[in-house]
Amino acid sequence: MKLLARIHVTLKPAVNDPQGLAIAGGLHQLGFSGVEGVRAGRYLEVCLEATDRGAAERAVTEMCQRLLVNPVIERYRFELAEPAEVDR
Amino acid sequence: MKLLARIHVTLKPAVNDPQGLAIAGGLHQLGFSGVEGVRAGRYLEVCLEATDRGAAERAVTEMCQRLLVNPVIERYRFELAEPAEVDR
Amino acid sequence: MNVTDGQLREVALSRAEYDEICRRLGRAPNAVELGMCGAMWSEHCGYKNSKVLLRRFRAPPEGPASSRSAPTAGATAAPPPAGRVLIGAGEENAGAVDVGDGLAAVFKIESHNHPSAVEPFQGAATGVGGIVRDIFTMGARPVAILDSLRFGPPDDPARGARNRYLCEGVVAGVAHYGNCIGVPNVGGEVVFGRSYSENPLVNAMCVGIARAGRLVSSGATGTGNSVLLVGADTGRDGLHGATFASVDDPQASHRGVVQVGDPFREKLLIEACLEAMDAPWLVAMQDLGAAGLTSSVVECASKGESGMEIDVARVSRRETGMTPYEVMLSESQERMLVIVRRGQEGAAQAVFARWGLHSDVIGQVTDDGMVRVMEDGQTVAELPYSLLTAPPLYVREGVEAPSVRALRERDLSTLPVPDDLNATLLRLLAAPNIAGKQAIYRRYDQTVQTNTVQAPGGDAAVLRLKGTPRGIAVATDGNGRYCYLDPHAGGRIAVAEAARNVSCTGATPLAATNCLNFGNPEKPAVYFQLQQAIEGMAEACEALGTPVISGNVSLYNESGGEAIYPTPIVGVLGLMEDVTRHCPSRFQRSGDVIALLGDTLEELGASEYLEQIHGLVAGRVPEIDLAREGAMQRLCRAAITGGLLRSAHDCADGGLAVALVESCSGAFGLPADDAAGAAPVIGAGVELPGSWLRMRPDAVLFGESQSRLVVSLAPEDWGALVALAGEHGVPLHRLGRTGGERVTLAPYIDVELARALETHATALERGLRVTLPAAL
Amino acid sequence: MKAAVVVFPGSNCEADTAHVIGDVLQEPVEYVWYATAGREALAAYDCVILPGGFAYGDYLRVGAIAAIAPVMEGVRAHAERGGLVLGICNGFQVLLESGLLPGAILRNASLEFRSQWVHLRVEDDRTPFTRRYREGQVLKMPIAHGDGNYFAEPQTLAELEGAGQVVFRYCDAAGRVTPAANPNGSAANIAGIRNRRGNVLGMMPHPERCSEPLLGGVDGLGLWQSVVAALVQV
Ligand SMILES: Nc1ncnc2c1ncn2[C@@H]1O[C@H](COP(=O)(O)OP(=O)(O)O)[C@@H](O)[C@H]1O
Ligand SMILES: [Mg+2]
Repeated sequence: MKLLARIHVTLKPAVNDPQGLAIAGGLHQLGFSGVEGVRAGRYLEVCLEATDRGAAERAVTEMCQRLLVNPVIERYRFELAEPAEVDR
Repeated sequence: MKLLARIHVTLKPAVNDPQGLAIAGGLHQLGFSGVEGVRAGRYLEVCLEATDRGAAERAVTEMCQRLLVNPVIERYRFELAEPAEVDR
Repeated sequence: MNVTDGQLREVALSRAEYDEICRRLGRAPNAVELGMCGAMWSEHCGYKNSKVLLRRFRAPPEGPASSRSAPTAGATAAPPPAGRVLIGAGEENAGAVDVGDGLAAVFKIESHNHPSAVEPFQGAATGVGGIVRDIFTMGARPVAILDSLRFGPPDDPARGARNRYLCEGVVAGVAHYGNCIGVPNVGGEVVFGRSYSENPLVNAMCVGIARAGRLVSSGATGTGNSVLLVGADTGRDGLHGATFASVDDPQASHRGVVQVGDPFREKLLIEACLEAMDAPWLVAMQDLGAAGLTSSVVECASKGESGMEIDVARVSRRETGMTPYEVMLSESQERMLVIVRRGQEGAAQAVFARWGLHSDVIGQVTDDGMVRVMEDGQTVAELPYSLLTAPPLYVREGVEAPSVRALRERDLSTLPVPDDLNATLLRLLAAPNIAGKQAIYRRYDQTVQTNTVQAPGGDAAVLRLKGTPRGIAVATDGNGRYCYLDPHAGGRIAVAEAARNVSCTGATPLAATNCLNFGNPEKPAVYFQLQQAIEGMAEACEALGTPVISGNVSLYNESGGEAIYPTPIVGVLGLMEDVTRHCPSRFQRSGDVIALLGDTLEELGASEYLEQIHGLVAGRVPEIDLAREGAMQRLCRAAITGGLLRSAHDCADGGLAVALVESCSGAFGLPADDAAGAAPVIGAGVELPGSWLRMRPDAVLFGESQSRLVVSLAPEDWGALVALAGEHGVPLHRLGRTGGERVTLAPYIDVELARALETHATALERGLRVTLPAAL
Repeated sequence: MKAAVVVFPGSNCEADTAHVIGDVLQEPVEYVWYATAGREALAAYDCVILPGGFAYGDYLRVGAIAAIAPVMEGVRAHAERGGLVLGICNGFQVLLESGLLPGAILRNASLEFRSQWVHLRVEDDRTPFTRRYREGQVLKMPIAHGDGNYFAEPQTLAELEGAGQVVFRYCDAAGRVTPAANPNGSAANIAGIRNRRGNVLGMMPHPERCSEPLLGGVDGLGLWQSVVAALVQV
């Protein structure tokens, strides 16, 4: 079956996030004073063919651990969707 | 009320995504032959104070349009969560 | 005293050191104080194993001078440029030399090895950030970065993938930080060797230019003056960075949060601090580096012979719930300590605010010699700075490892000479250590600031000094294999080669900086290496007139009980009076005479050729005679100043044959991979002198005899060069002519130039091609 | 000619640009701080230059946060008045993000920062920035960027080409526009474009880095001389 993994990679909470700080500054400059903080992360969509959801889940976990995520500073979560559910 | 906007910014389908291609290539090299394609995007978490969800939604939409997203190449979607639901 | 062994291990102090602290203090330190002592007494901050040895850089050994260290004062000895040194080693954050017209060049090299092993991108990026802060903290505008890198081999069957990953991450990190802050990266080295597989070396050097009379000190003076902490908020990043840089095993060493660099904020700090220089309120500045606030406060108090009281509650935090201990030892990046005249805090904070920088008044200068840390009015630590700056110093006994001696004495005469020397040359040109490094330095902005006269790819970078006719030249060098086989000769050669590269541009070397990358000094064999390398470096610095004005020590580069090759990296800065007369490294015109300054001996030992082609790290390191080296460099400079040379390039890894091919690779200082393909390439036709044909062909072609330069000149200048060489007592060999589409070294080598250059220019890129994991 | 060089937090080529204008061309030049607000902020200048660098760290998208800085109102007004606006490298990115020029910039196709010399073909020698060059002339200039990959929708590209708004294209030494000569993957090898009116130019290469013989080339000088000449004529 074909699946779409939506992977969110974010910096661990204690890690400095200069990008987020600069973006928050930009939003303040535009007058969005309600903004209390921004954290910047990465978002990946991986389209994959797998025998079943379990296999896909294992594969995506392994991809994250081996390539997509830097465990020293980042953490991740993902969801699996079937292409029918996908909005593009 | 305090809300967390989770914003996903992705390249429009027509825009080349060399980073996604490179990641897909890397996954293939690692033996993930089921991977059919990767698109790389940005994920932002904006923590904001707003009078209600409606106001927050309007504010986040405006942030995306005025700063966070470049409509020439990108599109976006977001969800609003209350901090209580947030996993961090 | 019921401190446990576990607690002591946490702060990397021995029981005896703890007892010493208690004795000097007259009481047991509390937990915060213990952490501060541990950080300040670590090798990284306290130099407890190296300080005694480093004294050698400032003065020759006492007693009768040993014969090997006596620089020969011949008729041609250059006047000692000692008067050029404005700030010497150990005096401030970096050293400084006078470069004329009221300007000073400030420079230093520093390591970020352990952090780069854990997180290569951020480790390297923050390494660049750290050394750049050391320069602008003195009031100098950073004008150049150089990076000297060591990795395991990219093609290692077992570890190749990780080695490539580390290399990719480090290079990307160096690029990210330097490019963003707009300081050109103009040089450095990249060397691959098995001993660096688990311990990559990331040394970064920064050069800044300041007004000579306006250098900023780090000395906190004036009781009651305010202490301002400027820049990033403080988080739990890099806790214990200093202490754990001082133990083996990089993986275990960085348990704290990895530091993520923010080059944008650093750029703002550069501009704000340079603006602050001219303000009447500025007393002193000090960057925060290893051991964070602790080390900066101690540094300022001790340099000012004053004292300091700070309140950690006033330090802005990025995280909640931080203890005083964590605030004092955090290594959050992009922070500066600024001492401001009392009553003028507002004016100071306004300057920083204008640059978008947050600042807090966190304390004041005192006069009681104490560093006092408060939290909301409560004293949480109180220590005399003199305790923190004076760790016990260890002098150990160094003993050479017998296995190394055996390798050095190995008989190489029975090695077969390769049948196909053309093929051998091409293999060498493709070897990662010899191949061009374009794939790496094209990722660094080399031309920002519009001072770059000779970009990476030449022997030394040349930068003009705007507003003057002058230029500076800078290079870094260090050969770990030489130092492994013979640390004394290796140390001498590191200095000689860096100075030689500078001399090739026509600049006169003025001073040196160095980073000592070694293993665990508690091992006699490592201590021996450290001792010998320092002795060799000091001798060469004396002989070549390049005093050491700054440096850094990185010990405990070991994993699994294996030390890296001892790798001192030397950076040399030189000055030329007329930058328009700088000499390029590459041939400029067809029909010029090609000549060699210096002499070729039958020296195969320790060469890149031996390792690449015969798989051997063995033999004697090439002989280096410092008097001859000095004479050769003086000749080179005199010939360039006299307008005799059109190019000059030193013979290093791969020997004469490789130097000749490199000399062909394109005119001017443009990178050879110039996508515009505009740099003309010029072939070379060389006939080896008859007397060299009695030696082994591979030694003549690929041996690494020292003190040699390949030069080119107009045929009509030959006579003048002969005369000048005679005056300097330097051997000169006429080898042939530039031009054509081949490189020949008759009777042994004849290859197509395009093929040789293509191999040299593209091999590394091919070798480094990687999957790019976020982590491995 | 009186020039303004805008300084954003994180700009890093402002001094290089001011050096060429002030020291090499000996024309008056001043820095203008990014926080300077108002439509008239730049009214006193003939030419406004957005220099290279990493404004705001380029942290969200290159040029994005700078594009909303207060000074941009003045830049926009200056362009509307017909004043000259030149964006170099990061400055080009800011012009794209602010909508003063069409299209967008993506990461280099190689995913790497590239610092090297390139060849450019002059496609339009009638702009105030290029009249000292000849159409078809091949220039050699340094680039130094990680995000220089010009993108526009096919429709926009067609309009640009149709209206002759492409000013510089990457080419080889002989002036041929080839994929191999494209250092970053830009659509149609585009290295610089102008607005319809011709008074706003954005380009990735750095003319300020090649305006003195000591730095390896002087092909950038023509651009500055063009600006001076254009303003003298006015
Ligand atoms: N190998 C060395 N040779 C000469 N001077 C050195 C060496 N190592 C360190 N120094 C000098 O000792 C002083 C303190 O060095 P360091 O602790 O690395 O500085 P920082 O506090 O800036 O990190 C500096 O002046 C530095 O130049
Ligand atoms: Mg320092």
